Amino acid sequence: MLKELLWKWPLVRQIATGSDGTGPEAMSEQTRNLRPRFQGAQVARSVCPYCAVGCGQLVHHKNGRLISIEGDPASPISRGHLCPKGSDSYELITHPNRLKKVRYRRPHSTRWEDLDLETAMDMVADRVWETRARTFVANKDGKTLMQTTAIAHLGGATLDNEENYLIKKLFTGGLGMVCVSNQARI
Amino acid sequence: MPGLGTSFGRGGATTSLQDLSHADAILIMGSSMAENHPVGFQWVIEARERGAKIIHVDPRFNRTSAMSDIWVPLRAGSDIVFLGALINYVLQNEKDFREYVAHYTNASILLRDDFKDTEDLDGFFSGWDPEKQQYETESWAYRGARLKKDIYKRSKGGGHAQDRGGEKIQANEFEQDKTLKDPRCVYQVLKRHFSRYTPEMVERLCGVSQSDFYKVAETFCSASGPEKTAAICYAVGWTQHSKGVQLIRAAAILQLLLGNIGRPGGGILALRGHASIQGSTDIPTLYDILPGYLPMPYFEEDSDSITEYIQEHKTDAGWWANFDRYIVSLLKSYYGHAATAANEFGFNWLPRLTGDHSHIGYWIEMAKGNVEGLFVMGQNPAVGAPNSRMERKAMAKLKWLVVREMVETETATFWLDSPEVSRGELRPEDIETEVFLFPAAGHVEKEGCFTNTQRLNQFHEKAIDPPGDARSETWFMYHLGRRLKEKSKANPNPDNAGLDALTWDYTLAGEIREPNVEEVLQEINGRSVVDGKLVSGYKELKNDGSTSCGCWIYSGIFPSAGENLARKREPRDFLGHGWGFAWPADRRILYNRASARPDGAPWSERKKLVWWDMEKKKWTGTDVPDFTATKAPDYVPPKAAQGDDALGGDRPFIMQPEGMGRLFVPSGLRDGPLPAHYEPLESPVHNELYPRLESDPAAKRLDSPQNPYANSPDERFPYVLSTYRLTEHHTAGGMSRYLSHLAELQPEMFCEISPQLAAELGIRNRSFVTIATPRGIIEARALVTSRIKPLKLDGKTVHQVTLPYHWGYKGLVKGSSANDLIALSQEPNVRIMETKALLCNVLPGPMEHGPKALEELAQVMTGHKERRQE
Amino acid sequence: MSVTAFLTDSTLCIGCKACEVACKEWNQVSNDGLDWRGFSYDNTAALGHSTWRHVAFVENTAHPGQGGNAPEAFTWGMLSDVCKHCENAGCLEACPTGALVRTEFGGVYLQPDVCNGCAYCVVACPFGVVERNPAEGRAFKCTFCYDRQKDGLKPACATACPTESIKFGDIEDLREEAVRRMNHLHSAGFRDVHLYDPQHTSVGGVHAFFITRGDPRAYNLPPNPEVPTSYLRKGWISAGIAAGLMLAGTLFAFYGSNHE
Amino acid sequence: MSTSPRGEEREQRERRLEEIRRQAQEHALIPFPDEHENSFEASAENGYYGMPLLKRPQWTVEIPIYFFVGGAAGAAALIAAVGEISNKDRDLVRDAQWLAAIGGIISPALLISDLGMPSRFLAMLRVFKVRSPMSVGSWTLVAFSNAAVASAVLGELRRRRSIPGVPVLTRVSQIATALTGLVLATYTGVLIGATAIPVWNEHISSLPVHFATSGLLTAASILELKGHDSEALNKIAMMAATLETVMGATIEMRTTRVEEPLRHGISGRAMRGAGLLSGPVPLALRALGMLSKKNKPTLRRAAALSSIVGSMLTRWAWIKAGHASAEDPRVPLQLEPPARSQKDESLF
Repeated sequence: MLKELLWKWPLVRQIATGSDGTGPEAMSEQTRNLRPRFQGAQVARSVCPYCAVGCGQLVHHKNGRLISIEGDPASPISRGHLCPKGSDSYELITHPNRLKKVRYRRPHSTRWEDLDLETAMDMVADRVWETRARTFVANKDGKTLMQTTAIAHLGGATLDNEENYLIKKLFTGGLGMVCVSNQARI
Repeated sequence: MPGLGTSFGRGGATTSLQDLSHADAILIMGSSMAENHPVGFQWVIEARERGAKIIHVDPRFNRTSAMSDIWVPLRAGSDIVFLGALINYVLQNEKDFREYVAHYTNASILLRDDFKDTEDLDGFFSGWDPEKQQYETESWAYRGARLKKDIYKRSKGGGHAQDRGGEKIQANEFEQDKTLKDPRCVYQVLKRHFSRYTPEMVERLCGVSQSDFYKVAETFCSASGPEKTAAICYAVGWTQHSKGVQLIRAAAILQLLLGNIGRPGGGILALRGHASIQGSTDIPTLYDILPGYLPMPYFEEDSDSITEYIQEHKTDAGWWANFDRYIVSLLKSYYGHAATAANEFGFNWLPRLTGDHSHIGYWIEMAKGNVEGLFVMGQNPAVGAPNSRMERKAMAKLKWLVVREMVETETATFWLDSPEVSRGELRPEDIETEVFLFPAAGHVEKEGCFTNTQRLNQFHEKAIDPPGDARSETWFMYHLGRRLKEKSKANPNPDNAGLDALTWDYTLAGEIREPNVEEVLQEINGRSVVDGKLVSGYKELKNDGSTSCGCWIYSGIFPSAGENLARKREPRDFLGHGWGFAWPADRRILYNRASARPDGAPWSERKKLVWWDMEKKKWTGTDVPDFTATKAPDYVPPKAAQGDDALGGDRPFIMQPEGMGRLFVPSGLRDGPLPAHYEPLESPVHNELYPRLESDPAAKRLDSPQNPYANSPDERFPYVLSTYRLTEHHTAGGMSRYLSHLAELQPEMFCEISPQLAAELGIRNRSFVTIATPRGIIEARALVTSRIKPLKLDGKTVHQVTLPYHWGYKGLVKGSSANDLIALSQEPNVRIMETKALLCNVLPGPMEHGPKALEELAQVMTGHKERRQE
Repeated sequence: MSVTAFLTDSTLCIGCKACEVACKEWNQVSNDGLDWRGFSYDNTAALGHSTWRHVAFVENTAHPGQGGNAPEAFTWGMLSDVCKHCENAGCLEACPTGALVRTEFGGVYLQPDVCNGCAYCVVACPFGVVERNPAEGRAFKCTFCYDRQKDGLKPACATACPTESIKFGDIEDLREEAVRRMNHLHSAGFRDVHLYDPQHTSVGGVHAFFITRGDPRAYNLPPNPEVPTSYLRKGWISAGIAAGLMLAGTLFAFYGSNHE
Repeated sequence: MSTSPRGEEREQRERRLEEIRRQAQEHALIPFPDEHENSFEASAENGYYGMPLLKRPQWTVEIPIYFFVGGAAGAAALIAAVGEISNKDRDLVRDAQWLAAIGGIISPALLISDLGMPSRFLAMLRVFKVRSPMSVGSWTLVAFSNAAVASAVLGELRRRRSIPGVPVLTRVSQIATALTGLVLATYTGVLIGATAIPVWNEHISSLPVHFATSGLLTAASILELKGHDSEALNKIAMMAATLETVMGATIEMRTTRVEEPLRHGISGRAMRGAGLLSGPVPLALRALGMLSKKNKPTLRRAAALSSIVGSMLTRWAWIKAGHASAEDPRVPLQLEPPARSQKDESLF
């Protein structure tokens, strides 16, 4: 018992081993048990969201919390490497300035208000419906037009293909919106 | 990507990043690849370490130049002179890969007698209509090709739809001179066209010495032939010009002449800047195309019947003969059982285009108050779009704005803290716009696929739930659509027939009711309608409504239940087969039939990729053949053959009706069948090559009081302005300026200027400078560096000023947005803006803040601004 | 388990700073201030308590026709600096608490739970690497990703580095690799490359050596770093003399004043 | 959104930027913080943009005070022991003992104050490293403090009651205090000398002597100020001041680049002042005192006071010199000093 207690004092270990205090004898419990913090975490295989190189990422997570994100060595494109932006993906997801609530600005207002998500969705659906109903033109000169130019969409190059598919399908195929655009050109 | 699309058949990079390591020379131009695609650049370094020569042509000596063997600075906007001179060098010195050129390109095809080149018409091609300010392109057709109807009308739309070569003419009908001697053959026309692109012109217009030009020409051209290949990498440094498509065309011509397309270590790699920017044209959120590069129907010509629409866009020969299968399958996946042959599969529920509905196009309408509502998802036009001052002011005319983002971006708060508010141009109390800012999920909080720069689809798995009320776009779109469909059900109206018919049944999961993304991907992949079985590829698609497919080029990505190939992570080989899914059909190097000789044997052992296996009677190799696997090299199509069968066994460019790579583009482009040098819309010099013409006649300046231009040249704005990106930031900063570990690396807006210009203006390193163009005024810190060189153009010194464009008025690090300076303009084919070559002035000292900034700008405009001295 | 090292090769470095970010992300180090320095593209300026990898940028005059990989002209050097993990480490010797230890991989690891912030290691480092965080009082420096190494993983910086400018591996292999690389560069005509591996001084070699384009001094790498313990002998002799003098003086003062 | 440290940082930055902008408005030039004339470039001639290669010593002001207190306490213990053995002046021995004991109590307190919390001092006792002067010093200090307090308490006990063994114990503890005191008064010279700071390691052979002398001078002077006018103390002080004068002169005579901080700037001025106050000034005052019968005590007190201030300043000046030395990358990089004339030349 005493011996164990004494053994916790690195000086005792140092004297007992005749060492100089720079080696294992000076290591703390924490150091001896040190392991990468993603040990025991689950891994999701992901793709870097920045440029279009498409580097593989290994996303370590545990109990619904993100642990770390690093390059996937198996990727034939990136071979486990990431650039500074890709390397900062963990911060991208976890930084304190991320939005977590819907923010709403009334006409003529000088400030934001918080809004409940479902309410906000209802309001947006109302706006779309109202504007479309007023501006939709089904025919012009007896010819099919099926179009509204009063509602526009911008964005897509950082979205998933499936998301873009739904955007085009609903906005153009369903609502007749033609003003649909994103960053992509040539 | 009409530059690549019209030349080769598909609007995507022809090769993959890994394959760059097999190149013997790499020309990087219009891109700072090391900075903007650092991880992709490892393959360039690998090639370099294996002995390849890396050439970087760029106005700035940047981190890519630092890794290159040769760096050549040229004047921003003079790229076609340089590339034209390379083409001229190849042709004059007969450095072209003759066997390749003769068989695989349209060099031998004869042109019509009424085609007139820029050599004949002082810089114009035949067909220019000065009244309409556009080309009538009939005379560009091959001799002997029949024209399809309405060749002229069609040119009002966007260019993404024009990637199918030859929809206007029957390009499979032509006359040929295989000796390439006929003065009307493409080869000879090309030779004549580029003959004025001499090294002397390069010296005078680009500011590149003749010896440096020859160094590049010899290095690059000596790295091609049967034993060698060379690759070209470009990015928005080429595309964001008033002639961006023609720039890429010039590269395509060079690579075709040198025989570098479809071969390992060759090709043209378009380096794209966003995770799924390729995907967002493949499955577009663009106005002029539907998924898989099917054109959006136009009002009037496409108003009535699907039959006519198909007739117009399908070709007799080449892969686009299957056009009908793809559009019908798409309509089936949009409208499901409601789409029947009787109602033309719902074709008339699709809206018709009536003009330019692109970003810039509708934004101008917005500024006029003609747009009521706007959705912005993952884009930040308030600081990321050209003439962002005007962009921001236009948003104040909206009734409602929905922004979906991970952070509070400048776009979401234009009404609160934009420079216009501090300058007194906008008052929050006066702005009616209702703004909804929705928190968006990050990439690890949702699943889905990105298509990377080499057309590779990679699925990213979900790791954790998004925080708070953050949701994916899938969730947002689904639940918005659900609400709208409910509204429609409650108020029946024929206007809503398309919305009612839209299939919108996805399995929802979890507390937040997230739609199942793999079901969407399966819909994209396509199914047989009868039994719902997934199709194994686009060859199974039918034109009778028995199959559905959301994007034909992605078909095969999910060939059977549980087999999501985008999710596969078992690479079998160097090109990465087994890892993700590259469209089309998992081909990693496009047009790879060209990696074999016409007789099917590899050009060389060193450069073999795909070849004809005589015994097994099929194409084989290390890539999936981009060719009908059993079509023999000596196959000669019978007279009446249609579609792919109409192409011979030595025609690698299977999308094209003639099956050849196009040195000359007979249809599909609006500003000429061949690239020609025109000055940028704002230029410090006159166009010496074609003195009658300054800039691309077909490009749109969109001049207006809100979008004024400098003269060319202009004493008030004597310096060339170019913008660029830094490694440490991402585009307009929404994904980097808010992150401490990136913000600290480049914390402030700066401007790179040469020591010479600095001395001229009395600017010290690290001091503040003010930069003005007719559109706006900003401030930056001066980074004085010899990496920026003043250029001597015909005895005149031209200074270039270069600006990163990452900053804005929100985030951990704030600063002026370079995009305040950029003009709205439109390249004629894809309507991209010119950001890489404009004019500006630089004043020592910081900018005035508040309303005084605009006074200062007005003074610069009138030329009365006294230069502040140190 | 072998003794490991970094070989950081500036001829392959694209100055992307992925190493800086990957390090900070993995080790959860805070940012270093948001100040623009204007040292070419470098805004972190030096290694310190919150910067464990630092990419230095050295600019020379650019010449049209010559890229940075042209042997004739050295134009823009980028080099990722890091703790050298010296063979004879000043910080390690100086540390009074045993917070700094030599790991089984040969690196010098600073145990954050042990460090008491005496800051003696700060002045004991001949490379100016270790620094006390003034906000919370303890010293910090590169851990050589000891946690990752224990699991057989590469350090975060070497994992991220896109061009493998940062190589990590067995020290003997890397020393050979460095020599091979130097020979290759020399034969390719690069006369201005240097292998920075101070084995000739009391530091006795390092676990992080560098190939630089241009003089290492431009990157603030000292040509002759000395481990401060090399001065100890002189110091203690002097202390002995001092003590002797004190004793003698005092004795003299007391015993030499008998006449009182 | 929390604003605390990051928000403050940002605000601070904004303020600084505002200031830069304001100045830039006036001069169109940014005075860069700590800008050196050659800091615009990184080169083999200039190093890396003038950035320091070494880190500045980060000790708080408690450390030079500790050097001062520890030195005085160690020397006081020596005086006590020698006084005891020589059996001269009981009161002097007692006060010297207490001086050592009080120093032995204040010293760890000063160190703890630098470290931030008491538990951190305990970490010093985890290991014992002979090659670390800081470790040797910490253990010495612990031994010294215990011995000094013990000897002071035992000494009091001895004075009041006659308990068997106490006199012996007192004497033993006194000797132990004196021996550890010798180390305490000298190791600090080794401590800063055995570092990477050029100006310190350049002087490693003289630093312990310098600090020991200074400690002895301080101890004698404090005891004198307490009212002791023992001739022994005067002698000690005279010898120490003489040595200080010699060392001060030596420093003045050495003109290498490494020693610049000892002769230029704040540290140089402090060093010069410290040298005068602990060398020639007290020496002269004491000499005067020996000649003048009337003012002898006053002059001795004045000399003592000057010595104490000088000794304190000596420690501070050495630390300051270390700062200046660490900031000059030219020494570790072995570069030529910049040509002074370049200062006014334009950048271009």
